[in-house]
Amino acid sequence: MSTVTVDAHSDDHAEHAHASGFLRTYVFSLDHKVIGLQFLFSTLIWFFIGGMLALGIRWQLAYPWAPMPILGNLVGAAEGGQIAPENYTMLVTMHATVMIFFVIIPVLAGAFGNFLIPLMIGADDMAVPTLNMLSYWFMWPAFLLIGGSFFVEGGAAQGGWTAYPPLSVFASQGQTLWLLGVTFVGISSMMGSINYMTTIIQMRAPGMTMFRLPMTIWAMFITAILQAFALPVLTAAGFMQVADRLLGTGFFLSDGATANNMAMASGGGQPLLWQHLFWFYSHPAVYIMILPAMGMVSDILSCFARKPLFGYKPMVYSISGIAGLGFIVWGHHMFVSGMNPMLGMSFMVATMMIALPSAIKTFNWLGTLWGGKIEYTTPMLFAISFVSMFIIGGLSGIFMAATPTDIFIHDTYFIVAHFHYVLFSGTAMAVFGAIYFWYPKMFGRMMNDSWGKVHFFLTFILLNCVFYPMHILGMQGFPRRLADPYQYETFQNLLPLNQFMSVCAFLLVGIQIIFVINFFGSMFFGPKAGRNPWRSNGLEWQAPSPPGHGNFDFQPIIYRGPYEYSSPEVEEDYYPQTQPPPEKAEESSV
Amino acid sequence: MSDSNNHSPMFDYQPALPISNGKTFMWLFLSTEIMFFAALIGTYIVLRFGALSWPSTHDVHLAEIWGAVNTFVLICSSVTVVLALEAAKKNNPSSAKGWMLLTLVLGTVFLGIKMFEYRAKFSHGLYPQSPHSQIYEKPDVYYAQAVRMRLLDLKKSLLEKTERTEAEEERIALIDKISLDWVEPAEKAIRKKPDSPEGRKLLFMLSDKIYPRASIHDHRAGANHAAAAGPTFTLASTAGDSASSAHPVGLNDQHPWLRLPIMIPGGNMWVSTYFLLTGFHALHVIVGLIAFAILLKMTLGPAKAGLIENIGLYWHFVDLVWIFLFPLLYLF
Amino acid sequence: MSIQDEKSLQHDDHEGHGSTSLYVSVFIALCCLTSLSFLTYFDFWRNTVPVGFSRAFMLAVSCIKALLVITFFMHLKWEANWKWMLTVPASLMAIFLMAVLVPDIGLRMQHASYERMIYAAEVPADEDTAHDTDGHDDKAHSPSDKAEH
Amino acid sequence: MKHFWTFLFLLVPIGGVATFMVAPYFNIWLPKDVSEHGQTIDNLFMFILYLTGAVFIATQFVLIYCSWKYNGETSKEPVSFSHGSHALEIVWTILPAVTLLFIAIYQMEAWADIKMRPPDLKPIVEVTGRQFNWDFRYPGPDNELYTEDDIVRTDGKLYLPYDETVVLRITSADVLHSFFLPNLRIKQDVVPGMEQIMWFKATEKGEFDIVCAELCGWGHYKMKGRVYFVDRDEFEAKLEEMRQDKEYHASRHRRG
Ligand code: HEA
Ligand code: HEA
Ligand code: CUA
Ligand SMILES: [Cu+2]
Repeated sequence: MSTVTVDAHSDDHAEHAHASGFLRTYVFSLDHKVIGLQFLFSTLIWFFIGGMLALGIRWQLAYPWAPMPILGNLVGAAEGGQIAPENYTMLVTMHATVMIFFVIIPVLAGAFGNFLIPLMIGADDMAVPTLNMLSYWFMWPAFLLIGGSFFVEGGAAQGGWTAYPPLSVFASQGQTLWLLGVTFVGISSMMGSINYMTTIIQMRAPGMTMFRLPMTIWAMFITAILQAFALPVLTAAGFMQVADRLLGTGFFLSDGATANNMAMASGGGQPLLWQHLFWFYSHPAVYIMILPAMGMVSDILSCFARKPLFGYKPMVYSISGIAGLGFIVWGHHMFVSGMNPMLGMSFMVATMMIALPSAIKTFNWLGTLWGGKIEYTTPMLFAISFVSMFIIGGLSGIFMAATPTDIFIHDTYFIVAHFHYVLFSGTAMAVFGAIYFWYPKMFGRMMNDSWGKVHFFLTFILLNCVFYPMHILGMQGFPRRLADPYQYETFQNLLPLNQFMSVCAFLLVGIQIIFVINFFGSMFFGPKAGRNPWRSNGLEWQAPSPPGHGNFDFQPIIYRGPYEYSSPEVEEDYYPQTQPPPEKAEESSV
Repeated sequence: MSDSNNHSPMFDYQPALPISNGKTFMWLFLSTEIMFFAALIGTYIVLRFGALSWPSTHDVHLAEIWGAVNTFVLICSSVTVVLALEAAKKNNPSSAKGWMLLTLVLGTVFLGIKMFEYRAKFSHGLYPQSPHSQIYEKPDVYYAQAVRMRLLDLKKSLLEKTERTEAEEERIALIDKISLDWVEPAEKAIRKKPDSPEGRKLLFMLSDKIYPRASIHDHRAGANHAAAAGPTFTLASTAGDSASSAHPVGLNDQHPWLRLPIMIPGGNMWVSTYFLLTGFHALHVIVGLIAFAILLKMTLGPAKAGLIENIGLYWHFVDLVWIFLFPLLYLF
Repeated sequence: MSIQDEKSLQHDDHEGHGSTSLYVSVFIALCCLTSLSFLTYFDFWRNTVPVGFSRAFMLAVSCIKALLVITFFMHLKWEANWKWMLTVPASLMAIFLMAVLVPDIGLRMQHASYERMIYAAEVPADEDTAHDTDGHDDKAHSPSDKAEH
Repeated sequence: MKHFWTFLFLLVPIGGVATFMVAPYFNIWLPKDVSEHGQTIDNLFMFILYLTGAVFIATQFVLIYCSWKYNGETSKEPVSFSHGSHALEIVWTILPAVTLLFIAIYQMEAWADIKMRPPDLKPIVEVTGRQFNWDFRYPGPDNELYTEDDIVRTDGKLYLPYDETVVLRITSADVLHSFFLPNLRIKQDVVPGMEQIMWFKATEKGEFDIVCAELCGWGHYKMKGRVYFVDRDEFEAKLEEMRQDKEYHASRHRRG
């Protein structure tokens, strides 16, 4: 490959080697590992903020209109700590925005994607490091815009994270900032995803064929494709909404639109247009938010079951299937939106079919556990719980995919239950697991396993207490995004259950302190990890912990797939990808 | 985006594609661009062909000729980029530079024409919505009112002058005449009996007098104009359209200084989509021009061929988008 | 393995695909196709050719032009099979997106509410039977509200 | 406690099923259904609930079995070194595929009935969502909407005859809302600029909530209404009463 890049600057290398300045090393670093960690820290901080916003929501649902202690001031409630109705919608909107655009997407693609891709394929860095760095720094305008929008007049966006016009077109200034912020996140993800694709296509170590890639990399690859094709549509739609708000165009306003009893002269468009364009991105986006987690879970499961991943190729095909089908199901969010019922029917069939690749993945995970020798480390516990929880979240998706039932459960807490099960109990738990798993590689030290288990135990119990009851709330028709649902006689009996859930939610956020202490404490006091503390096969574990500049201190050459645990060919129960087969062992020494 | 960003690799790799990273990157980027413009163009298509009414190019001062010229200019620039690449490959930096410069110039010409076209729109008050927009979608009381206010404004500023020329006196006379003959009867009729057919007809005639271009398109089946118009009323524009291609002339054309509000059914949606599509295309052109300017600073030998090729790919894509925008916006 | 790749790379780079004369002929073809758009200037064309056909024709011309640019200027003619991987899915998806927008947005006037219809700017008929109760269009236009101030 | 984690994961299916078992005793369940098509939806819901419930229990128990049987601390068996099984893959592709296709086809009829086969009736009322109220316009004696004798009510109370199919015309005056009748299993977003119809047949008398189920601004939470299902006679009488009620008499204008 070195012959391809004919014009590599000769001074480039020197610059890398003498990267001594603090700014160059830690802030505007071109090193994918540093960029990955920057993403990780930023997203953890936003995770905390998103959690606080969730507590605001839960407080209002448990004790409607009661002044909120302490938090009230933090989450921008009115005087006296009471949450005004418009602030409630703001909380909901910003909670979802922060969680999705600032936590889940950047932590998966940004943090783990950046950190792991070059390490796992045997590259020294990304294909275009400069753009990689920019992809992190383009998050900052978004952080500032959306963080700042809390302080503008009228507060942050209040149109729901789906920002449906016409409401969002008439909304206060915060909505413009929201749109711009999301656009910046989009630009950042774009740069990242094209970079990942190029890197994975072109920069794999010799011997690392596509079908020897770890599932994590496959998932990141497919995710990048999803992002690359879906995001531009959201960006275009976002610009159109900005134009509707600022320039008086009428893409999403119908003729004769009125707002706040004022007429709008612009019009001619159609509110449903936004929904189509938005979900064209945001449905693939939900898979962007789960595929990398699935990939990482596959790696962790196989490693601690000490057993090859069951059905590697079907797994790969099913991820690709999810990606392909993911583009033709977006209409399932719009079954009752006024969409043409014929379209609804075809989207329903496609949605049903998308459960199929997920089913294949689920069964293969179970097959991986079957007949293994399971080590219950913290990452493994999170990974198993991912499988268990994803099944719940996925199965509730079937109810909604069935169009007639969706008429009833659309926009109720059944939906809220569904996506928290896939997003929080699924992805976020997988992210916790991945942090415990790759922490030694990131920082060269182990996290405390016992405290990790305590953290897992409490999180697991509490999250089920918070989110499982939402199913039956939804069954009763309890609507989403309602500041005071107890206005309706029908829902008054649900208050005690909501209070229980809220208490659990508060505890859930509270006990995360265990994780925070473990995370930061282990950086300084954790036991030193060797290169391969988990006795794992992955290529990344053959590099030093933490890997230095250029990642590997040897030329990686790959002999097999990443899941050859307990192979009869070797003594140990693992068989690293770089270890030459026995007969060749003499020729090369690692 | 370009090879120059690449660092020197430390290891051997096994690339899947027989092309450089830069080119892979560019092609992937272009496929995302396809989706971006698909969203924009798709929006335009569905909004336009679902609209009840849509202005014809003449309604909105869109001249096909400029679109065609711009198409030609972009095609030329595509050729010059290709030739620059060939020259660079053959190690002929000065000729490559020449072609590149020509490309830059052509791109600038494109933008110049685009600017000229935009100016023409703006000078007729074709903006999206308020505050500058002069577009009204239908002639109603508010339209008449807006015409009256504009006339009053014009008159006031003319009267403020202490010394008026002959021409200015004539202008005042014209303003008075319009007010008396057209605006007032319409407003009176509609006030006397809100929404009476007579009043609405007078309003319609007022708008037709000012800007007789609100032509009817055949896809406007629901509106059923012709039938409703009957023998008592013929749109100047329909009359003009079928007989000859000569543009019907209204007050605004005869006296450009009037700049009276104009009635264009579907006009707001037209400006929205027109500026959206051409605006984003123009942005892409500008990015391309910046890239060319940067290239021009380098020695364009074979070492830079990869870079030129990648930027060329981008430029061809911009050209491609225009190839589709031209018929969609100008010829349909 | 990498040796082999390098070979193919070099092969790719040195293959002299396309010559100046080819590019010039493509250019001339493109110009000819562009000039077809002037057909709309002729009364004959406008009066005899149905709009639908005219549109299809113009779009077909564009597609041919696009194909010419893609195959020759963007060198796709000489590229390996990856060209399909990188271009076809995106194009298919783009078309699919547009197609799905048609029933809801393209045909939105089939469910048009009254507010929509009063925007049609109809020429008033002599007897207005359809809308004899639709009094107030006052929500229809706000710029005029502003003009008052 | 070598099997501590197995017991923890065992809590999932137990708790999961138990929640759905005890919920009815706390009166948390599908609300009372008073519509004809609602029964179809409820049946479908319960069908999917049982089906997914079975899948849920089965998969969880496989998971639990593995976590117990193949616990590294206790398991003496050697690891089975296997990369997968072709036959199994095919089985667990086809089985869910068939199940899913079955669900998909099974419900098409219901969807078509609810959304695609409008009865040939004139709208009995027009519902308009506006921030933050539901307005109702009855056609009055001449059975035509938008005529002088229309009855417009803005008090959020909707009267409808029960035991007959009624057609509603629904639209919005400003932003999106969603006309949600939990007890009738009816939900339809109302879109400005778009007129839609929906139809249903109530099977019981009584009064029920009308909920706005689409975020429509700060007052979204209080945008509620009531629907009253009464006899046909009572309905006529009520209409007459409303018509006499000058305060609520139709303004001549369409959008008040
Ligand atoms: C990570 C995110 C994620 C994932 C993976 C999914 C996965 C799925 N989702 Fe979900 N979804 C969301 C995030 C996600 N979703 C979000 C955020 C929303 C709400 C947005 C908003 O409105 O704010 C939403 C909303 C949503 C709706 C719209 C509801 C509404 O608003 O009315 C629908 C409707 O069809 C749906 C369906 C599905 C389906 C069928 C799957 C499938 O992919 C699930 C497949 C998995 C399984 C089925 C389980 C495993 C399989 C087996 C054990 C095999 C056997 C199973 C059978 C035979 C049934 N989702
Ligand atoms: C990834 C996505 C994600 C996550 C993780 C969460 C997490 C949570 N969500 Fe959220 N939620 C959404 C996505 C998410 N949510 C979306 C998309 C919506 C829909 C919005 C809409 O309708 O528009 C929604 C809506 C929503 C509602 C519905 C509101 C309504 O409709 O009225 C509720 C109500 O209970 C809720 C609650 C919670 C709770 C209690 C949590 C808890 O699980 C939160 C727990 C938080 C933590 C555990 C964080 C702890 C902090 C750390 C671990 C950081 C450590 C820090 C350092 C190391 C520095 N959410
Ligand atoms: Cu109306 Cu919510
Ligand atoms: Cu979805």
